[in-house]
Amino acid sequence: MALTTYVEAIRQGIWEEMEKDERVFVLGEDVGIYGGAFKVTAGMLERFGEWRIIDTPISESAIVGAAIGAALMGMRPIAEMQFADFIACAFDQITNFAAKSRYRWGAGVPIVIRAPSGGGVHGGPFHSQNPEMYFVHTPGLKVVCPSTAYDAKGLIKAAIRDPDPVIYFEHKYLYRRIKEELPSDDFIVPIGKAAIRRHGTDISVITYGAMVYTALEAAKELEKEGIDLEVMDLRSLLPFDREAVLDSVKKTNKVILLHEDTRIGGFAGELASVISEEAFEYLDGPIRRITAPDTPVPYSPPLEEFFLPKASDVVRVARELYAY
Amino acid sequence: MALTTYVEAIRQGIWEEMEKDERVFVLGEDVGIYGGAFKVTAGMLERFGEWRIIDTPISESAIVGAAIGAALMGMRPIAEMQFADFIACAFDQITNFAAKSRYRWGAGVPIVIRAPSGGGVHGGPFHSQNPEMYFVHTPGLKVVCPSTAYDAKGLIKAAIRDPDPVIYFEHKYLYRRIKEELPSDDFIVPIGKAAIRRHGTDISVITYGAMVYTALEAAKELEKEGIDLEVMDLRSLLPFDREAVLDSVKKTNKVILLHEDTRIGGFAGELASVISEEAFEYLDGPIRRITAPDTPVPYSPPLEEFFLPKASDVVRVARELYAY
Amino acid sequence: MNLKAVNPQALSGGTIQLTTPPPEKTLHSMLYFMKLTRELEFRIERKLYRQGKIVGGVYVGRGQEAIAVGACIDLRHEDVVCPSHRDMGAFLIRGMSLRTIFAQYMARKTGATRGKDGNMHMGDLNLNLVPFISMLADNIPVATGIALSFKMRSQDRVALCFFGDGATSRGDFHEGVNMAAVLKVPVVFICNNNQYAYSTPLERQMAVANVADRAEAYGIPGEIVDGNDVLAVWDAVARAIERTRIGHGPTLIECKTFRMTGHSAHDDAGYVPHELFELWEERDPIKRFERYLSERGMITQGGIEEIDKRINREIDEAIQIAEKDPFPDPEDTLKDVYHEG
Amino acid sequence: MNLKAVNPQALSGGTIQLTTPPPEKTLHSMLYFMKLTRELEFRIERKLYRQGKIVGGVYVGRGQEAIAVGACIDLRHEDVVCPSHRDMGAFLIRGMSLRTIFAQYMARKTGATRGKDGNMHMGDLNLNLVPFISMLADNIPVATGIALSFKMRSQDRVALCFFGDGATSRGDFHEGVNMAAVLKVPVVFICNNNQYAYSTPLERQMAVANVADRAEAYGIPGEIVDGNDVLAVWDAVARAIERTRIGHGPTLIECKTFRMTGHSAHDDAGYVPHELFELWEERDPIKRFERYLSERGMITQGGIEEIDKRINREIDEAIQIAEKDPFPDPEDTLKDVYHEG
Ligand SMILES: Cc1ncc(C[n+]2csc(CCOP(=O)(O)OP(=O)(O)O)c2C)c(N)n1
Ligand SMILES: Cc1ncc(C[n+]2csc(CCOP(=O)(O)OP(=O)(O)O)c2C)c(N)n1
Ligand SMILES: [Mg+2]
Ligand SMILES: [Mg+2]
Repeated sequence: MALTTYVEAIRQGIWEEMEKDERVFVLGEDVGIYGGAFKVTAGMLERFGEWRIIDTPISESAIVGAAIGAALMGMRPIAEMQFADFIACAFDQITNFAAKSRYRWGAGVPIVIRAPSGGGVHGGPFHSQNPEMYFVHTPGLKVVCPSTAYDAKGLIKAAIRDPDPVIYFEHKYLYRRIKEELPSDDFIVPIGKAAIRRHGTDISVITYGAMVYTALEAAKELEKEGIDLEVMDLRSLLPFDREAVLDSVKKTNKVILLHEDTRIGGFAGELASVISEEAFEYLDGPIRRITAPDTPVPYSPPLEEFFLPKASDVVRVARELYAY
Repeated sequence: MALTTYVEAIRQGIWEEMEKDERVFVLGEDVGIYGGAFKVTAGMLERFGEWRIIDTPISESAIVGAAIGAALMGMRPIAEMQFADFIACAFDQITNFAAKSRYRWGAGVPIVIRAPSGGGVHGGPFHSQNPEMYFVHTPGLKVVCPSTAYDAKGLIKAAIRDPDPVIYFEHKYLYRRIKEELPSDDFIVPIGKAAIRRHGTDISVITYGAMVYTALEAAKELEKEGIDLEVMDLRSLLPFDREAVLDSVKKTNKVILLHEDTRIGGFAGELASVISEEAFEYLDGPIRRITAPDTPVPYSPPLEEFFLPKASDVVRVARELYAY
Repeated sequence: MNLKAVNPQALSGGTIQLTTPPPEKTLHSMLYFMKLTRELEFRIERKLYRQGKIVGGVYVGRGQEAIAVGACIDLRHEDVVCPSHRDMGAFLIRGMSLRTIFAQYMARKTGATRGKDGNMHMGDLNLNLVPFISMLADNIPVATGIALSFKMRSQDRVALCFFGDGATSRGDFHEGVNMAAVLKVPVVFICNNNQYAYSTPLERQMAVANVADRAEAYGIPGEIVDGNDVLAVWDAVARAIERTRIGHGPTLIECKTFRMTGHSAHDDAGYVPHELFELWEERDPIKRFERYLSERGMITQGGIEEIDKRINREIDEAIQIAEKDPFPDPEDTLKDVYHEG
Repeated sequence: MNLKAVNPQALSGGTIQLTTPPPEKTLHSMLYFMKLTRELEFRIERKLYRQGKIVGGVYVGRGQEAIAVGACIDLRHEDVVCPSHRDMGAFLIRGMSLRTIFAQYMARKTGATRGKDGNMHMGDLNLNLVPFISMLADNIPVATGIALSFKMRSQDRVALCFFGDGATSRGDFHEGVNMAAVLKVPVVFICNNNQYAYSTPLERQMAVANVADRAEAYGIPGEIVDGNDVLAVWDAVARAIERTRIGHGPTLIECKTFRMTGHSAHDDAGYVPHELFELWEERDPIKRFERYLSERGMITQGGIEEIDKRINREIDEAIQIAEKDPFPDPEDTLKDVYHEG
């Protein structure tokens, strides 16, 4: 069977939901005739017409605002940010209107905001951001970060069907690098469930997005030395799979928290808090974070290389922790 | 000598810096003829004229953008958000333009953004927010949260003189409730330095903003039972006083992290991570968080009362931790 | 302060002559809702607030009642209204009950937001009433999206979106109106230009004389009406709705009016030249409309008094009930952040 | 696709007759900088990029060279320029060296951002050149603030701010231009209307025919010029600067032009009707200006060739140096997030 790339998996997921549910539509910049900057909506204009694949002006705030309005009227909009970085321009509508609507007056806002995020492509400070924490810190939103083609498809479908606003971070670096065979039936990946990508007994590495592969690479390396990593892919950050995290930590008693996002106020902090609160007695060593440093994402290859967490960082920290 | 309120302390700080430095000016909505929604700039229009106290249209993004432009030309702008909640409308300019400017091309952006924040005044979801973490998670910014009149004055002055963009969260609940005698000389409170508000030996409560008083109230209560809290007021969140936090934890070996902001992705997570990483061996119990729940700030008094962390919460958790 | 720009004499001057005025029943409804708005807000601002029974701030639309009433009175149920903070008439006409409104202002569980949100942030999907949030102009792109959903489903529905002059300075005004114009969706934008945004007079908000001038930038019609003339508002909105129903896209209607209060209950409006209040008092929309009706023999002094009595009775009853309504349970704080399946 | 709206024949048609054209020296400078822009971008897009030497995306302004050059050529040193992503001429005229620019595109330590940021995000306070960020239109409020700082200090300086047609849909365009108009600060807004924003044609961006129509909403003059005529641009900008220097506030100048490439180096512009490229090729700003100069005896074919030679030499040299320039040190990643005292 054919292999499906991560980016194609997103496209398939949207396509299938649009076929099944007339309420689903897409709006954003260059999503129509161009098929989206990353071709996620390629071919959809022809299939679904210009009122379901809507090219908008360059107005991120109005794209999200309009999605909210349509959602309140029973539609299921998917709003595309051309790059996740530009989600900053829609921050107010997302965090104040969409996130708080159900709480205020009982009216849910079932929108999906797709945001191509992440570094590794020499995009510089404005085409490489990982803005997930701004939304993870906003009650009322859901936040997902798929790392595999299967999850990319299953989570976009789950997000579209979800009754609440979901921010869907798709990692640009994975778009065409990750492929797998996908089942042909209609499947979803439930929001809020983690996946263990490698079972291990010595140290839990809890991560998400492109860093899953960094962790796996490190695990392979460490295997040779007899250090057995467990690699957990959170998949969803809000809500996140508390139980899976705690189970893993209780099993391995040592934990590395890994993300591509910057450190201060990153998701690792949240995890560290939860683990310390609820599994303190199980810990046999400090909770260690591996993250990007607290800088914008630099552009030049040697800088970006330095910026992004690497398998060698995981290897180094795992060794230290193993020896603790 | 006369007592100075928290709000008056801010006003004095701005006034003094404006007297001393012609580059300092204020822009925002209703800051001129009206003297600001909370009267922080009262009387300044008369003293400094309409080109140093500038009433702007309702354009938060342009207020910050204009402040950035003026700062690049050597000015020292103070931009007022009428309520901290509306800072969401300027999020892009703050996090993308101001925060990253020095990194990108070496041009610092010495602006201060004042943001009246916090609950307890029945303002509801859009007049009570604590948006500090959105900015703490943005490298290139500084974030301060004074809790006393002395700090309010000292930190606004430090912020104005700082070469980098500073988000200054002033807690509305404290405006007129907090008073103290202030020295008459020119003083600043350095950004990045915590203060111990109560020395204690049993448990460190690390907090900031209005919650400092909640912690102190709890400490008084617990004193009667022989539980001796140390109360640390961080004052600055970015950068925060890592050393002071670790010193306190190493002394007491038990820690409560307290904030008015919501839980997931709140500052307590960051602190928990740092403490676990760097003082793990000193911990005699789990790191406990006391925060608002993960909801918008509700409006009705019984709801808001439920939402805000209370001294009784601190008392309860401290007792548990003491007994651990 | 440019007095000329806000001189009400520069407006249409008295009530306009309509080719086909609305039926008498509608005229009576208009009077009722304008008076109901006035008395309701009077009770909130001058009675309950001063008695300490209102929770949070209070913003009223005294002197501006004709706008929401003229705009909403003839809407169909399936049309959608997105009001702002001086449009109480919109809530009333849509069917929000007095008890719900009082309960809302007193932060009770029976209020429109069950105590979750404050004052005019009231909405109800069953009433096709979408509440605004505090961030001014945020409701504009949302209204555009509401109208977009009508167009994409070929539904014969329109959206009405309200905001103030100050809100038009926000980026979301621009993005929302522009997108609506480009997509030609069925929405009518109604600006109450009450000459002030908090303490900021119009000329510090924009360098054009009329908010309607902004319409030029979007390729949509901009119309100026006397916002203190309920029939002028009614007429302009009716025409704009007609236009948009048949696919011609949005209109921006500017209703010239004046805020006959401070910005909120705690603001004495010391920055407003006193003569402006006097000037505009003469053009009070309710008194003018009463005159219009009585000159045409459509209402008597007795009829007016009867309406007042009815309104007072309805309000008294609603307050009585609302005052006994319970506050929400503290644990409600945790509810409804997400769908509870 | 509305061909009429973008038909270059509808523009001024040939070069305009100026009452006082710039001195010959300036004219030669204009030609030099337009040609330098063209060749520089050619090298980046068609040579270095294809050789894999450029890091990240590439956006060029082929066919649009007259705009930045006409607008910036006569600026004083103390004036400030805020360019956008198709204004290479602005960087060159301000004094950014070729070597710095090539180093920037090859992500070297000697680039304008020392490898921290990419492509045209170049700035230098010593050159009074403030770089834009990717978020379109964000530079507009910033330019307003720059101009505000001039006004509040009574400095005789102006700011020039550049952006595309698509950027005018963003809220920051509205907020920034409106604030500049209200405060009457010395800034000139220059829109390159190249008819497209990425794949989005103008009529999906706005429901007005001209970007200049947007000026009406702010009470400032809006002027349409033939953006492929460097003298027309020069003339309009000179007048706007004059106006703003004496306190009359901002102007919005729309330069009608066409993007003679895809959006970026990886876009083949398949969505652009081919005839449009042909139409606009005829109005190539460089060829037209060469014609203008030679018709007036101000330049010979030999003179043109000499300029080309000089440009090629300068560029070759700069590339040679830049290619040998070092990449930044990895540890530089951590520097300059904050002031390092
Ligand atoms: C984005 C934003 N900024 C500031 C405020 C604070 N604020 C509330 S009402 C108001 C004035 C609004 O003026 P206008 O739009 O003219 O409406 P009016 O009150 O005059 O009806 C301001 C500044 C806000 N609610 N939202
Ligand atoms: C806020 C924002 N949204 C989207 C983008 C992605 N983007 C980059 S350039 C571009 C098109 C810009 O069009 P225009 O303003 O007309 O400038 P042009 O490229 O035509 O010169 C888009 C959509 C961006 N950079 N910023
Ligand atoms: Mg107003
Ligand atoms: Mg363009």
